[in-house]
Formats: sequence, C-alpha cells, structure tokens
Amino acid sequence: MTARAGATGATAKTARARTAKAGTATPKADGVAAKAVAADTATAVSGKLVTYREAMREALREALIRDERVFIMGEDVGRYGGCYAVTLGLLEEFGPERIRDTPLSESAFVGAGIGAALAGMRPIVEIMTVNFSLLALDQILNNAATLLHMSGGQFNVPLVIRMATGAGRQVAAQHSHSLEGWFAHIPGLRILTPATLADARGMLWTALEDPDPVLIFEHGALYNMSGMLDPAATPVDIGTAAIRRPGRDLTIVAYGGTLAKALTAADQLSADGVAAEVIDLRTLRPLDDATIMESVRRTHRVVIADEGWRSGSLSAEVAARITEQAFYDLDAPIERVCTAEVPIPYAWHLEEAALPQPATIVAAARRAVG
Amino acid sequence: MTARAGATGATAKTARARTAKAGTATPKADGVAAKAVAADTATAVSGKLVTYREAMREALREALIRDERVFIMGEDVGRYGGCYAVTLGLLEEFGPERIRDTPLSESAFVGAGIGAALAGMRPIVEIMTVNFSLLALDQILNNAATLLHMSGGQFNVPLVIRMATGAGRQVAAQHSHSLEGWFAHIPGLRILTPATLADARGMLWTALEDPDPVLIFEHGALYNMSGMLDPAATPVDIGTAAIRRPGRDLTIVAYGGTLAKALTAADQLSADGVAAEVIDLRTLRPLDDATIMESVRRTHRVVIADEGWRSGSLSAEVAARITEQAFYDLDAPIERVCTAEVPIPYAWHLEEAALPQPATIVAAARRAVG
Amino acid sequence: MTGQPRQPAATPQPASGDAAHRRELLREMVRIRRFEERCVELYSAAKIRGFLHLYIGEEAVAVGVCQALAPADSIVSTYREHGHALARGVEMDSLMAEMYAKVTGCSRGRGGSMHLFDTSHRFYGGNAIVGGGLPLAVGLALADRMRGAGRVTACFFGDGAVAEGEFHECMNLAALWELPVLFCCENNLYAMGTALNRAQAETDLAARAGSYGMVAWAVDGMDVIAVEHAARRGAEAVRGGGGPHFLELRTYRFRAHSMYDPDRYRDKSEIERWKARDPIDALAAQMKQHGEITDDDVEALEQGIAAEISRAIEAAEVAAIEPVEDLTRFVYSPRPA
Amino acid sequence: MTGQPRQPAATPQPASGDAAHRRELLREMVRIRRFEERCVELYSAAKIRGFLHLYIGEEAVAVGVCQALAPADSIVSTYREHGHALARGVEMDSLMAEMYAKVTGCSRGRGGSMHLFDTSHRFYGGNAIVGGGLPLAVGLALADRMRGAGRVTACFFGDGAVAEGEFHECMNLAALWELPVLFCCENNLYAMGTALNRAQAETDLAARAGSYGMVAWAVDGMDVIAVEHAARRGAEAVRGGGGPHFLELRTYRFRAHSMYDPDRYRDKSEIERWKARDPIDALAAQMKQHGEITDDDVEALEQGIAAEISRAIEAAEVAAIEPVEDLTRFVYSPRPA
Ligand SMILES: Cc1ncc(C[n+]2csc(CCOP(=O)(O)OP(=O)(O)O)c2C)c(N)n1
Ligand SMILES: Cc1ncc(C[n+]2csc(CCOP(=O)(O)OP(=O)(O)O)c2C)c(N)n1
Ligand SMILES: [Mg+2]
Ligand SMILES: [Mg+2]
Repeated sequence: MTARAGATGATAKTARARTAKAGTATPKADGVAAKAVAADTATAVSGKLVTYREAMREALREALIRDERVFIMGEDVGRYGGCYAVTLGLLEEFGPERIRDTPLSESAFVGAGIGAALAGMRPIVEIMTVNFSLLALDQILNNAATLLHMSGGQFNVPLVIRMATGAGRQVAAQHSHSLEGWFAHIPGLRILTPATLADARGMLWTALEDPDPVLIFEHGALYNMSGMLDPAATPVDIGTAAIRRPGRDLTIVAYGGTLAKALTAADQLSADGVAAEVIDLRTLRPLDDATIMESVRRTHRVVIADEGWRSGSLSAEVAARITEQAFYDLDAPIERVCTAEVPIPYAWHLEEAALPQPATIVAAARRAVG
Repeated sequence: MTARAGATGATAKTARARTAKAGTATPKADGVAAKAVAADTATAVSGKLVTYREAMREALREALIRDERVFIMGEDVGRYGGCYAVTLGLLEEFGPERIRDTPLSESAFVGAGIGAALAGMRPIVEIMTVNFSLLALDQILNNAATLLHMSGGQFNVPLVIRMATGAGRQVAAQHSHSLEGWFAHIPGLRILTPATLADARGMLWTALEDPDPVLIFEHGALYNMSGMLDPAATPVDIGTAAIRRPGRDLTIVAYGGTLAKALTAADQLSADGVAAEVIDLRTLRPLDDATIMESVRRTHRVVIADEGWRSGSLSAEVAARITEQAFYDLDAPIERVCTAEVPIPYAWHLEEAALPQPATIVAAARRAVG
Repeated sequence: MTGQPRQPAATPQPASGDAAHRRELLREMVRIRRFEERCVELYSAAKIRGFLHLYIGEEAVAVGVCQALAPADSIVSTYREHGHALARGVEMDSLMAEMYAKVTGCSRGRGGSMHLFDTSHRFYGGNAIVGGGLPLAVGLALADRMRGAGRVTACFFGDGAVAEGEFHECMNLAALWELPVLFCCENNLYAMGTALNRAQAETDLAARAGSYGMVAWAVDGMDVIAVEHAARRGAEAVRGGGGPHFLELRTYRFRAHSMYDPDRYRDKSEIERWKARDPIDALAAQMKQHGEITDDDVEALEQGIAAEISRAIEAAEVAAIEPVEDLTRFVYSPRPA
Repeated sequence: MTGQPRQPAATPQPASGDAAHRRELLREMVRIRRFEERCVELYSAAKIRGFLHLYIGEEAVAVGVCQALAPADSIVSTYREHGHALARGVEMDSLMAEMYAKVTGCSRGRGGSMHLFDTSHRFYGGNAIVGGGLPLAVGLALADRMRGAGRVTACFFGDGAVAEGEFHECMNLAALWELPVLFCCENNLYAMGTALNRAQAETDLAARAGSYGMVAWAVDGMDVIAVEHAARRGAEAVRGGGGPHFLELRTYRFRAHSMYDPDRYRDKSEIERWKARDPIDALAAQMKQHGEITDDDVEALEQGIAAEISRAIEAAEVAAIEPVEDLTRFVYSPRPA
C-alpha cells in the first residue's frame, strides 16, 4: 500500500496537473459542455491520424513508461499481440514481466490482478471480451468492489480491467454480449465506456490514478475507427458525460457502441428539421445525472440508445432517473432503443434486426417529438 | 428429448389440469386479480400450519414422487439436509441417486444440470445462495438461456434452479446479495420469486412443466414465515403479478423479500388514510406489465420496493416501463426504495439502514401522494 | 456412491480391420479438409462471416474418435467443430447452409460456424466459451448413467481448456460419479497464441487427467488408425461402466487460430515439421504402399467430395433466410396450449 | 518464464527449539480456544451475530504456520479465521470489537467474524466465498515476485475449496510463474456436511497439489510442532525462490460448521476419536511429561488469557458504533483533491 503513495507519488501529481489542463476534458458545467465537444472536434482536425486501437495502445505505452508499477496481464496480450491487436508490440518493448500472457483462467488472473493491486502494483488486466468476464465476476464483485468497504477502509484496489464488448460482427450468441450495465450495478466500481479517440487515449491514465477499481469497456466495432488526435492529448476526466452534438428538440442518450449510431440518427433527424442533442455517457458508474437532466430540461424529450437487452439494461436506469429527477420537464414518454431480447443470432439480417440502428433511433425520436 | 414427451407425458397432462383448477392461481384479468388475493387469503385460514421452508420441501417431494425424471442436485442437499434445511429428509426418502450432494463446484454442477436437462431429465439444481451463483453464471447465460435459440429450436433446457437470495441476517457483504435482477435481464430464462406460502408450494411444479430454464429465488428471510396452507393447494401459474392488497391512492410494487415490508408499510399508511395497493411481482421475467399498468392507471402514483442496489436494479426496469406505458397516467415521479449502494455491512444498524424498510417505503409513499 | 464399481477396461475391438474401412477413414478426412478449404474461399468472398476456426491438420482426431461412437451416443463440441460435425454424420448441406446463415442450416442460421447443432445425430453443439461444453457432457452422461442407458458422451475440447477451472470441476465430478464420458482433449499445443508450456505447469495432459483417478492415454493424433484404436478402447471401457476415460490427442493445427489471426507466434519451421505428418498424406501413403488404394481411387474420392461440396454450396446459395419476423422465435419454447 | 529456476528447498531451521517457545505455542493455542469459547457464549447472548465459524480443534494449524511467517509476509484467510488472525498478532481487542460490530473493530464493524482485516499485520482478510482468497494470494505473491521482495504469502483454505475451479486455476498459475505462495490447505475432512471422499475423486490433497509440479506435503495438523516444522521448511523454500509450496494440514473441527449447523452428518464416535487428539491437550501432556510446564504454569497462562478476553469484551461492550451517516463511507476511496 505504501508503494502507491511513496516512490511514484510525483508521477501521480504530474498526471493530475495534466488532467486539469487537457483540452479534451469534459467539465460538468452546462455551458462548458458544448465547448468540450468543440475542443474534441478541434483536436480531431489538428492532430495525427490514428485508430481507436492505436490510441488505446498509446495510452497503455504511456502508462507503462510513466509508472513502473503498471503491468499488463491477460490472455494473449503478449506473443499474440492481443485478440484485438491493442497490445501489439508491447511485449517486445516492455518484456514478459510487464506484459504477461496468462493461461485461460479468467477468475485466477483477474483475482491475481486484485491481489497485485492490493500489494501496491497498478495492474491493467485485459479480459479478451465481456463474454468471458462472467468467469471472473465473482472476483470482481466480491473482492475488487468490496474489499475497501468490508475492511473498513483499509484495503483499496487500484486495478484497471479492460475488455471488449458488444455485437455487430456476426460472432453469434456467446460472443456478442453487452453486459456493462451489470457491472454498472456494482457499488465500488467505476465503469468507463470510451467512445471517441480522445477518450480511448485519455481515460486510461485517469483510471490508473484512481485508487479504486475501474473497468473499461471498449466496443469491438470501435477499434478500427480512425481520426485525427492531438499527440499531446492525454488524460481526460472520468465521471462526466459529454454533449457530443448540441440540439434543442430532443436528447439522445448513448454510449460506447451506440454513440456513432446516435450521431448518424441525429444527422438524419436534422435533415427533417429536428435538432437532436446527443449525450455520450462516457461513464456508466457513476452516471452524470447533472448533464443528462440539464439537457432534458431544455429538450423535454428523450431517446436512450443502449446495446444491452432492453429489460434490465442500463437504459432502464437512465430512464428511471430522468423520471425521478426531471419528471415535470418531460413532455413525452421516454423512448428506449435497445437490443431485442434474444441471444444474438449469427445471420447478418437477424443480428442487424436485433441491434439498435440509426433507423430505429430515428423512429423512436420521431415518436418522442411527434 | 423423447423421454420428456414420452413415458411421463401423462403426468404432465394431469399437472396442467390441476394448474387450471388451483384456487391459488392468479389470473391476468383485472377484476379477477383481486379475487386471487381473496383466494389466497381464504387458503390462509382454512389449511394446515406450515412454514415457507416446509411448503417448498413439500413441493420438492411432490415433484420427486410425480415425475421420475426429477432429481435434486447441489451442495449439501443430502446428508446435511440443505443449508436452509429445505431438503431435509429427502435423501432418506429418495436415496442418493435422486438427492445428489455435489462437490463445491458451482459451474460444473449447474452445467451438469443443463446437460441432464438436455438429455430429458428434469433436474432441480440448488445453488446454496445467489452469492455463489456468479460462479455458474456463464453456464446459465451462455448455455441454459441460449441453447434453444442458438440451435434453431432443437435443444430446450427443462431445468429448474433454486437459490436463496437477499440480506437481513448480518452475514455481511459477500453473503447478502440480491442479484435476481441480473438474471431477469437474460432472454431465455424465467425468473420466479415466491413470496407467499402458496407460491412456495405451487410454483415449483409449474416451473418443472416449463420446457425452458426457470430460476426460483427464495428470500432467506422467508423460510421461517409460517401460516395456514391448504394441503390441496398445488400448482399456481407463473408469469403474472398478484395484487396482494387492493388500494386506490398509490401502487406499491414489491417482490420476494420486500413484499412483507410493503404490506407493513401499507398498514401504516392506511392508519393515515392512505390506501396503498400492493403488487407482488411474483415473476421478474417476464414481467406482468398488464397488472402493473392497470393498477397505475387507477392510482396514478407508484413506489417500487426492491432489495437490489438502486442503480441498475429491477426497480429501474419497472419504473422505465411505467414511464413508457402509463406516462400520461402518472401524477408524480415514481419513487424507488432500494438498497443503498454499498456492500452490505455486518453491523446491524448499518445493515438495517442499507436495506429497504417499511419506514422508508412509507416515507416514499408520502412523497408520492404528497 | 453412484453404483457399480470401476471395472477394468473392456478388451478393445479390432479397429480398422480392412482396406475398405481405411478407405472410409481417408475419405472422411479428405472430406473435412476439402470442405474447410472451400470455407476459406467462401470466407474471402464474404459468403461466410463471423468467426471461422479451421480444423485443417487435426482431421484424424474427429474421424478416429467418431468411429468408436454409436448412433445413441452423444457428442459435445467446441467452436472448432466442422470436423466433429462432419465425422459424426451431420449432413454437409445443412452444415454449409448454416455457414451461409440460411434457414436450411443445421441451426437455422442462428449459430454459424461455432454453433452447429443436430438433434438427430445427438450433436449437442459447438460451444464457443472455452471449457463451456464440459459440464454439458458431464450432465448428459449423468442422465445416461441414471437411466442405465449404456451410452457414451464424447466431449471434445482443446489444450487451452485444461487451464480453466471448469475443466477441474468437471474432471472431478465425472471421476467421482464414474460417469460415462469419453474426454477427447485435442492438444494442438496452442491456445490461440499461447503455447502449452507457457500456459500450464503440467504439460503432460494425460497425466493431468490421470491425477483425477481416471484412465487417460496420450495418442498420436496425426494417426487416424491410432486414434480410432484408442477411442474404441476408451469408448468400450466407458460403455462397460468403467467410468470416464480421457484421451489426449496430440495434434496440430496447420492454419491460424481463426481467420483474424496473423499467426505471429509460431515458427514456420515448426509448422512445416507438423505438416510433414499430415494425417491424410500419412494414411494415403501407407495405403498406397500396401496397395490398398490407387491414384485413380484417390482421384475418384476427391471428385465425389468435390461434387458433394459443390452441391452443398449450390443449395446454400439458393436457400432462404429466416424471416426477420422470426427473430425472437425459439427464445422460449412454444407454450403448451 | 518468470525468472529464477526452481531451487531445492532451503534447509529447515530448527523449529520449536526450546521450552519457552513451546510454552508460547501452547499459550497461542489456548488463547484461540478460549476466545472462541467465549464467542459461543456471546453468540447465544446475541452480542455476536451473523455467521460464526469456529476453529476449535484446528488451532495447531494457525499457530504452527504463523511461526514461520515474518512481519513482512502476507496472509490470506477464510471465513473460519479467528485462529489465523489471533495467531498472526491481530489484537484481540480489535477482533472482539469487530464481532461486536463496533467502530473500534478491525474492520470498523463492517466485516464481522468472516471479514477480519488488518493492514498493519498484512492480514488480507477473511474471504467468505470458498476459494475466493486464492487468486488474491497469487496476486500478492506476483507483486512480491515482480519487486523481488523476498516475501511469502500464506494462503489458508479448506478441503472443500480444492474442488472449486478457482483452486485449479490458482495452483496452475502459481506453479507456472513460480510464485512465492505457501498454500495451507486445512483438511478437516468436511466441507459443511459433505465428507471429503464424497466430494473429491482424489482425496490425497497433497498429491492433488503435487500434480501441478509443486512441492507438497501432508502434515499432522493436530501436532503444532509438526506444523511449525513443515511451515518453516515450506516458507523458507518459498522465500528462497523455490516457487509455491503446499501444505495439507490434516485436522478436524470439533464443533459444527457454523452456529446454524445441527451437525447431523458426522458420527459422534468419529468426533470423539479426533477430540482424543486435541492439539492443546497433546502439547500440554507432552510438555508436562518433559517437565516443561506445571499445572500452575497452565493455570497462570489460562488466567492471563481470561483477563485478556475479559478486557476485550469490556472494551467492545462500551465501544461506539459507526454513525449511520457513514454507511456509504469507504465504498470509494476519498478522491484526491
Ligand atoms: C472462457 C474463454 N476465454 C477466452 C476465449 C477466447 N478464445 C477462443 S479460442 C481460444 C483458445 C482455446 O485454445 P484451445 O482450448 O487449445 O483450443 P484450440 O483453439 O487450440 O482448438 C481462446 C483463448 C473463449 N472463447 N472463452
Ligand atoms: C463458492 C461458495 N460455495 C458455497 C459456499 C457455502 N459454504 C461456506 S463454507 C462451506 C464449506 C467449505 O468447506 P472447506 O473448504 O472444507 O472449509 P471448512 O469450512 O471445512 O473450514 C460452504 C459450502 C461458499 N461460501 N462459497
Ligand atoms: Mg489448442
Ligand atoms: Mg473442510
């Protein structure tokens, strides 16, 4: 525990200073939120062309360089280069002690990450995909999320767990889950869903600075997304939502894999003269109620796009909170666009029909404003 | 597979006939719903004094007698008599082939239950408590719930899984979970939460008749609940909610462990002249929207009492649905009374403060009607 | 506690008795090989999508093991399952249609390459969670055991699965309850990019299984005759009430893990060494040497298979897809009236 | 792959060299016994609530193992942990206050009997999910190994945990990476009501551990001297870079599994047989025989312990409880400013 506060304390402080300066941070105050989007857009034209995968890799490299307590552990993160090639080249650069290939033992290596974090390391554990995270869920819930409270504040767990999530590539029922909503149910965790290059690049260091366990869900469809990214853009805040597109007629709440779809839907709606505001939740736990409610108070109509199965998805929590906190501001029932309640089928047309799509978001928006 | 339709087909038919006749069934039509409560109450005065535990045991015995494909498998279900003594005596009556003690291997024996169900048996798997179910969650989600659809309708899984759930006995963070809401997120499953003696007695056989996997969550605080139960009362329908107490001023939605608290709250409210209607969800998946909405359309105000942690709990789904389906009938924001977002502490006063209580339900109800 | 005491393994039946049988083995292996080779082309043409895991190089395992199984026996498989399905007798048409995501596919297009199912062949499907099929096999065997069905459940899984907790739990349960499972561990030395010796402290997987007190052998998985022999011996022992048996089938995949894998982690020379032991070439050479098959025979066999594959593709091409309205069909069984 | 080759175990240090040390061992065991006996009374008086799992009969294990540990070493425990905590040096006051759910408790009343934690003694807590502590121990050891800390992590768990998949995964990982863990398996022959031989195909748990290629011994867990000796040998080997070591400590719980357990599944005669091997009586008898302790010494020792327990109870009785307003404190760490 002491190691955390000791030797590398300076590193941590530097990082905090940087966080405060970073242009891509998304402050909570309303007026500024729009500026954050502008900043994001600005970054996107002046920087270097990178993919989401590369942005994530660069964040990992930076962490490994900045903090010697950081190491990466997971299945095929080393020799193979990561099942999504995120960690490609890191083994060669940092060696097998810090880039650790594990056996197929999700519970053991996630739990070992918790243990190493307890001992003051800063492990980044990669679970290939959320589909296999169930095998480690006991460790995450009953140890990572619980130890601090259960020990009366003695043992914190500065662990980062990354995993891919989501459907859309015809890999069928067992490989297409979107279960981040479950993790967002667990007190003691922070749940991040980077959906932009800046967040892919910037969330990791902030997560590593966090004294408590942070889970990062990377939607599989995002890895090949590319765009311009300021090479200087580093840490971003976590815990706030961002308005990715301002609008006055309705609020579309999205995150991770649904953000791009929501933005496409907003484009289509604007052609019809409907100005949709698009919120990227960014952090699923804690949810940034303030940003959501402020938007709803302006637009009075809400669509939530969530790739989870509808019943019991995160969208339900967002809807419930809006009804609790902005009930009298609502002019129409909240619409949810979620995944159909079906194991995701292999067939392309069935998978497409099962998932939220720009067209279904547009249709929901029309119902909401209609 | 053939065994299911074959040899014991007659048994199944008899059971269906009985279901239809059973007085404790809770039909969906509105007017009749109130009658169901009356029926339930009637049963409660004319029968035999039993505990919830005994009602459940009697249901298990009946199943073992009626259908030779039924067997029970789980940790300490045999020699020990079940960690809540539900299966006490069954080993002696039915022998070790049908009452199978398993090693501490949640994933293997739950998965083995799925396999045996695929082969045409009717396993009843007991997971001691929901706290250990995470170790079997992969099998439940990726196999039990998924095989039928993924196989294009070829392989159904007629499995029943029982487990205890809930907090309230000072057994601390790792033994106090209420995760039934997670299971209710999974397409392909049915989730039951018997909260009355009649349901403890009657839901099992209906679950066993179901061709698909059914999970039964028994709140640990209920096992010692006792009351009169008609010895003839057998199967009850699953899939409908029941109005346990009629009222016109607001609707309190509860299930499992919160039902008794909701009823107590309703008593207190009625002393103040507030007539609360109490709905027992009974089945968390599929949710009986019709019964809920019909009530909301009469009362216009809602409190949901759920022992899950608030964010992402089942209460969120219920609230979201009400906002979607009965938005214009609501006169006040929906109130949710849930467990505080904290690992359940050992200390009695902290645990009490963490959980929904009659007093907090009453307070929420006052806000709703106020 | 669950019945009969462990019996000595039954005397193995004479395996692969005659040339006709060997020709059949060869044909089965070639059939799997050619099927998958066409699948690669179809994947490039985007006719097949999602994950595609090839069995090329490992055909002797599926073909050899399936010889030992009776129609009433059950099979549990993995995501690398085309070989298991074909060797088991699942019709190629329904398999190809499944890869094409057509309603005529063995899983009506819902499963794809990783999730082939077929009740009529008691093929309990491909499982894409590593180790996830093991408990199903244990449960199928438990049911058979409780009913005295005299059936065997063959359960395929890879070396990687051996590291999963599920493996341990299932070995223990099967051994403890003496269940009729034939565990078939396809040890191809890699779990994706992770070599066995970088993943497991005990690399002798038969020894690992033996530590649960079950009979376990390591078998040359590149020799279909050896596989068949061992599988027959194992299956008969299991069927005779001898409890679970374990075969470690030492094999190698000639191709990358999946179509996404650039295969950076293996030496070309290692791959070449194993390719020199190609199970098809080996059997064909042996048969030719003994005059059991001619080049013309091989040619005829190839043509027959090519024709079967073409027919399967043609049928898949024109087959219908499941109507979108039926998306949520089969999430639950039809309710009894 | 992770560094130094496996070394032969270091020469064991002479254990329990003198009478004073043996008196200390006795005192520690009696201290645990009397503490728990009072806990039973306090449970009946509803001062202690929730689950309470007694270690009575197994004291030699905790006391013997903890002799081998240095202050910088770490401990991971289970829900049956009073013995581990006391033997490790966690103050009895803070332990009793925890059972009383007071803010002065070692977990501020949030943990209770099953979740004792103490940073200052590197006591990483009681874990109430069977097997759940094993990966933590592996991770603590991994951190130590990566930093060359020369520390040992002692990990306690029961025979029941050996059946869990987690056990398998952790044994493999620890052995593969040669991590400095001393696995201490408390084999008391039962997991709740399930006897070891009805739960596991391989009942020789040291052999099971050995199958992962780690050094494993079975030790008489009723003999504190034998336990200390084995633990020292194991801990030194681990500390010297010899990779994980495994002790199967053969013991027995004299009481029921928990306060809820009517203990229907064990023969009274079996319990009596084991009680005849009470580790406290055994050591005391031996010491008396060798004239290392007198009845007066024992009496004094008992009085000292009784006084310590009384003080702990008194302090717990009057201690404050956590204010309800602090319910959600410690769900997250205080944020950096
Ligand atoms: C529980 C789980 N973890 C990770 C994966 C991703 N994955 C798919 S196949 C595979 C390798 C499995 O290797 P092995 O068992 O040896 O089978 P092989 O592919 O060699 O036939 C991995 C890691 C998975 N499907 N399931
Ligand atoms: C994963 C899990 N399953 C079931 C339980 C319930 N349970 C608590 S202790 C116990 C028995 C454990 O036996 P063993 O590991 O031998 O330890 P002992 O109690 O004998 O010290 C069981 C089944 C649990 N806590 N965790
Ligand atoms: Mg392999
Ligand atoms: Mg035990």
